[in-house]
Amino acid sequence: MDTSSEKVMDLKTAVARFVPDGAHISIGGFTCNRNPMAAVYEIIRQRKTGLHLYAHSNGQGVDELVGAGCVARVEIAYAGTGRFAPTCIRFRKAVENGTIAVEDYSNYQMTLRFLAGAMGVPFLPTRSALGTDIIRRWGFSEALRRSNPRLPNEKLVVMDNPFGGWAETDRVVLVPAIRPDVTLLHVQKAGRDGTARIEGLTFADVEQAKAARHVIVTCEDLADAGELRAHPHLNQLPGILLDAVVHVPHGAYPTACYRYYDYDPAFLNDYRTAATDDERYTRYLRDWIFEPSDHREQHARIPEGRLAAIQADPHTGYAKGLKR
Amino acid sequence: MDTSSEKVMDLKTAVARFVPDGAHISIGGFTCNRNPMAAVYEIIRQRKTGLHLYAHSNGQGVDELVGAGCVARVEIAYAGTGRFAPTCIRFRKAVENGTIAVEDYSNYQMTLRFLAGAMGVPFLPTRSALGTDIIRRWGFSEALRRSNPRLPNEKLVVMDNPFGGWAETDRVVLVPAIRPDVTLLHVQKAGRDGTARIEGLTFADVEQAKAARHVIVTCEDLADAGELRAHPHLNQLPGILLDAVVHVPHGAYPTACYRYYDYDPAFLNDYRTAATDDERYTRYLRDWIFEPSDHREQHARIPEGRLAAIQADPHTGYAKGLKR
Amino acid sequence: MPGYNARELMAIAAARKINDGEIVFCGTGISMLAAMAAKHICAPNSIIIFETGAIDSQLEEIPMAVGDSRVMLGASSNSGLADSFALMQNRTTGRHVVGILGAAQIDLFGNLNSTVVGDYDRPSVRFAGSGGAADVASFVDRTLIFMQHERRKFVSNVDYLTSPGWLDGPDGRRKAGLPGNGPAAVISNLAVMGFDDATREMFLEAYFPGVTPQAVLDNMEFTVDLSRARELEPPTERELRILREIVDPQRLILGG
Amino acid sequence: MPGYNARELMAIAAARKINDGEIVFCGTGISMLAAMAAKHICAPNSIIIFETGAIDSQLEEIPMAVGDSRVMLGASSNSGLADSFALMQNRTTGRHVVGILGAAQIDLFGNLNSTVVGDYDRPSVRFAGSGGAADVASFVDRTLIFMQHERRKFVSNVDYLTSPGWLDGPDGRRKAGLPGNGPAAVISNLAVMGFDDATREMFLEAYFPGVTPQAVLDNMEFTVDLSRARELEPPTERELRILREIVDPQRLILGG
Repeated sequence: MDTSSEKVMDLKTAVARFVPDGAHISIGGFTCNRNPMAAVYEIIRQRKTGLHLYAHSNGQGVDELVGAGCVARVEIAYAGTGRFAPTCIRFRKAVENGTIAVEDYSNYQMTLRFLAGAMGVPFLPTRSALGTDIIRRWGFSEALRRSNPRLPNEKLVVMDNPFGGWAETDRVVLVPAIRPDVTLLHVQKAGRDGTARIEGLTFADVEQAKAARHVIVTCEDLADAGELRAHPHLNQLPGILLDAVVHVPHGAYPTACYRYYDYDPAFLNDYRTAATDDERYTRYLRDWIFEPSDHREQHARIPEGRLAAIQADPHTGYAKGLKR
Repeated sequence: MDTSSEKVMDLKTAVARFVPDGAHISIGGFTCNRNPMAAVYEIIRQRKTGLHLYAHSNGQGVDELVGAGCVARVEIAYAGTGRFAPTCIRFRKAVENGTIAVEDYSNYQMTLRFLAGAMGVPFLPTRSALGTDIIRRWGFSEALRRSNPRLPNEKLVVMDNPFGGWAETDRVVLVPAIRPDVTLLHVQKAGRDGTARIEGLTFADVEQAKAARHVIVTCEDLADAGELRAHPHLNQLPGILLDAVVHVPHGAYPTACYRYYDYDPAFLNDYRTAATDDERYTRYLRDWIFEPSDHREQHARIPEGRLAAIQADPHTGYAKGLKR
Repeated sequence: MPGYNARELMAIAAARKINDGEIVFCGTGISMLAAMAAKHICAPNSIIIFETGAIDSQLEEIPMAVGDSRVMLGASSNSGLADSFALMQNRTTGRHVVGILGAAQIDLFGNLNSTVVGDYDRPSVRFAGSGGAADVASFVDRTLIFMQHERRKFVSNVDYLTSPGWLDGPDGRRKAGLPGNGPAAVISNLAVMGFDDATREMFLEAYFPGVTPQAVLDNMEFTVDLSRARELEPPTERELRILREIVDPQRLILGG
Repeated sequence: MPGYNARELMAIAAARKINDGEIVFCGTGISMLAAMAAKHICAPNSIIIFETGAIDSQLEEIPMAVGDSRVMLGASSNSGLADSFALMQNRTTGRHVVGILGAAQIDLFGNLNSTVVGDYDRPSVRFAGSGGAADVASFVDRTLIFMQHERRKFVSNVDYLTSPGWLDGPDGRRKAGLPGNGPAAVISNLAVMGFDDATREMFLEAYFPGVTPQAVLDNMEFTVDLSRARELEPPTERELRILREIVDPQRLILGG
């Protein structure tokens, strides 16, 4: 958080300042929608390593961070990008090769963990996954948990209802709070003061931002704060929560941004092809991420007509009839 | 809840159907803002008794329900209407005369209790009020709690953090979920299908509605569902949650409705005067609530010019320069 | 070979099992086809919800993922994951939800694995993981499961129990502290399987036209009761037209 | 008698104690005057929040209650109670919040009663109750308390402990499991009181012009250390102009 009224900076500065090696981070969006991809690519470009990543179903951004070798550990519910990658390919390789440590939760459990962090409580209760291996099996060893103060000692705690059978409930599972060092989001509109507005589904972006010590937001439109403050109930994040506002049009590409553009099926299909082969993936990283010095240079490499094809229709918020 | 697509009915029917004597109810709004007053007056007109009322700081509506003798028990954080009644007068009389039973919580605790009901969990944790009489003193006796299956056995439960010192927390207090039989709200816009949109602060309306078995919503505008569904992220309540939609312009009067009208200071000052004297209050109930057969007849009794004076200014959402 | 493929039949078989007025929790792929088809076939007042927070979506195009912007269209409300799962965990609303799920492995009691094949600590195959599946399977009163009917998928013991079915039998969920019920049915590319009210064990309810009960058994590691098995009614012209012309005209899920 | 009344001096004394960059939690009445005045006097980058969910409100007219639509004007975001209290309980943001509270009774350690006078089960006087006061007093790192300076209000033992101050002394909050700190100061119509860093007991920090330290003691049930007491600097012309012309020109709170 930051109570000052001027948060605008460039992406290089924001990532360099708030995403050190080994940072505990979370990214917004869901599968192929509103991932903060420009920020993800900048993290990769700055060759960050040893990141601890918290995800529910954050999809494409997760696979690219893992694929580029930035991630040491991930706590996650779902690593997929819908039909484009039922299981994220670089994530799958990394787990099968044992190059990253994984802890499995469910989507609601991860959402509640961010919410607990946002609320400032150590845990929240749910009835999700009682009787399953999500509770029985730990991906992080007890030794790792006890040696690392950034991890709770228990993955989950099952507890009898202290209010007897109140609310027809005998037992709950408590999920531990998450406090990321930084959460990175891409939103439709933000003001210089940090006031941020998301249109359409918010996924768990709001909980992820409020749980974090620092928040970096990239936005399609750098809006006038006065315009955003004329309808404060449409703003999900008050300015004080943000540390950095970065104006990055198409900052979610190749994932979608509701009412602005759709996901790019051609890119995501090409990505799948590249991801299945290590050599091709190395070329992909070089050509698409490392060679371009920034978002602008990177997007200059998008083939002619691609962005026009995914332009959102104003009524539906997506590209109607897009070839998928 | 109700999955049908036609929820519109009149207020008499809605209250008769969903608010039986002895019902556990909650009302929306906060102090002098967006209380569902038309619904409150209809409950009084139908002479409901023995109600169990859940409130955070629901203000004017609480005092009128208590004053009319509809309420047997109240679980509440704050009974006041701002400067118009730092302590609600009929509430104060009822407590001092022992005619209602009261259980005290804090505003956040009551909010979390509604949220727990909405989430379908038996409790939620917080650090609020540790070490205070809110935790030590019970308004409802253990005998009452054990004899009434609609009440949890414990007012609150203090527990050590099962995740050790995780999130710098040694101890939390668990607040029990609330499941009202019915929650009554007044909102700016609702559709026939039950889709409801609140403008401005939502207070705890959304949690209160989602916690309840039934929901009655009165609205300023009966909007076209298609218009509301064109921007679904602006709708706080999906249609399936509502059982009744009632079109009641000025349904929050004498409390405020953001962007529609302000609270009526003249009414609230007269109310204070009436409330301080039992005879005057009896006349107030007769003239303002019992004699008029419905909301329309009641509002025909509002002195000339009053509604014009509190008309909201479109920019600020309240009546600028209102004589208060 | 009749004039329809297995996917079409699976989608229609599942759609027929959706009751009018139900709240249908949708995953990706074929489950969306079933939910969309049901609205036209047998459940005009059913409502489609997604874990991403879209409630009562009016789908015009097939979403490629539950995070696809297409799920937002014409919804009664769009919020986020927290609200969507709360609606399912909440017993007032959750009781009316039917969840449609899929998995890599399923056992006799309908427990699902969508996490790993092999040892969890060093898996031979890693899948996407639970996503919202474990949540839905824990909370709601009815689930329908889509499966590819292969021996390595209908297993005696799942390698990892991601989403709870009936766990170890009739009393399993209560003992574990779970609300709601386990699966109501499994729809595969060969058959429809139910779960016995008393034992909660899977049984063969109906085999697809042209498939024998024995062929169903041959593709499972465990055996199921065949005594109640009948042949599934083939899709009607109307059902097929709805599926092909209204639900997935681009054949994005139905395939070529 | 100088050209200002006690309320004006109280509002200004409190405003002077708000640090630049702080998040100011506001109740009704005089606490709003202090928060609004501070923005013009000493804390231009302070931010006003309300428990009702308004964050960084740009107040143009004095709200009569924290639920007044006036608190919504020009805010960075307007949501609800859940978000507002979470912001205070969350240690990253809560650490920057200064809460301004009032009460019917206060004790030596700054514990507050806003619930009842007499026995809780059959009170002689019933007040509104905690509202958000117990929450704020539990969560935030600094609180400022407004009190009317009367013997029956500065009591040896509060009849009901609604909002935690320093509880029973230096270690009280930690033992109870509370984050944050107890009150930083009490501002009455006679004086400003601080709390000793070691003992957490109230002491007289400054008495209002024209008031003697003994007069302060005469209006309390308990005694406080006077050794650090000085006379409060009277309000400046500028402070008074801000309060009267910008903050409360209608004198809704300042009175006639």
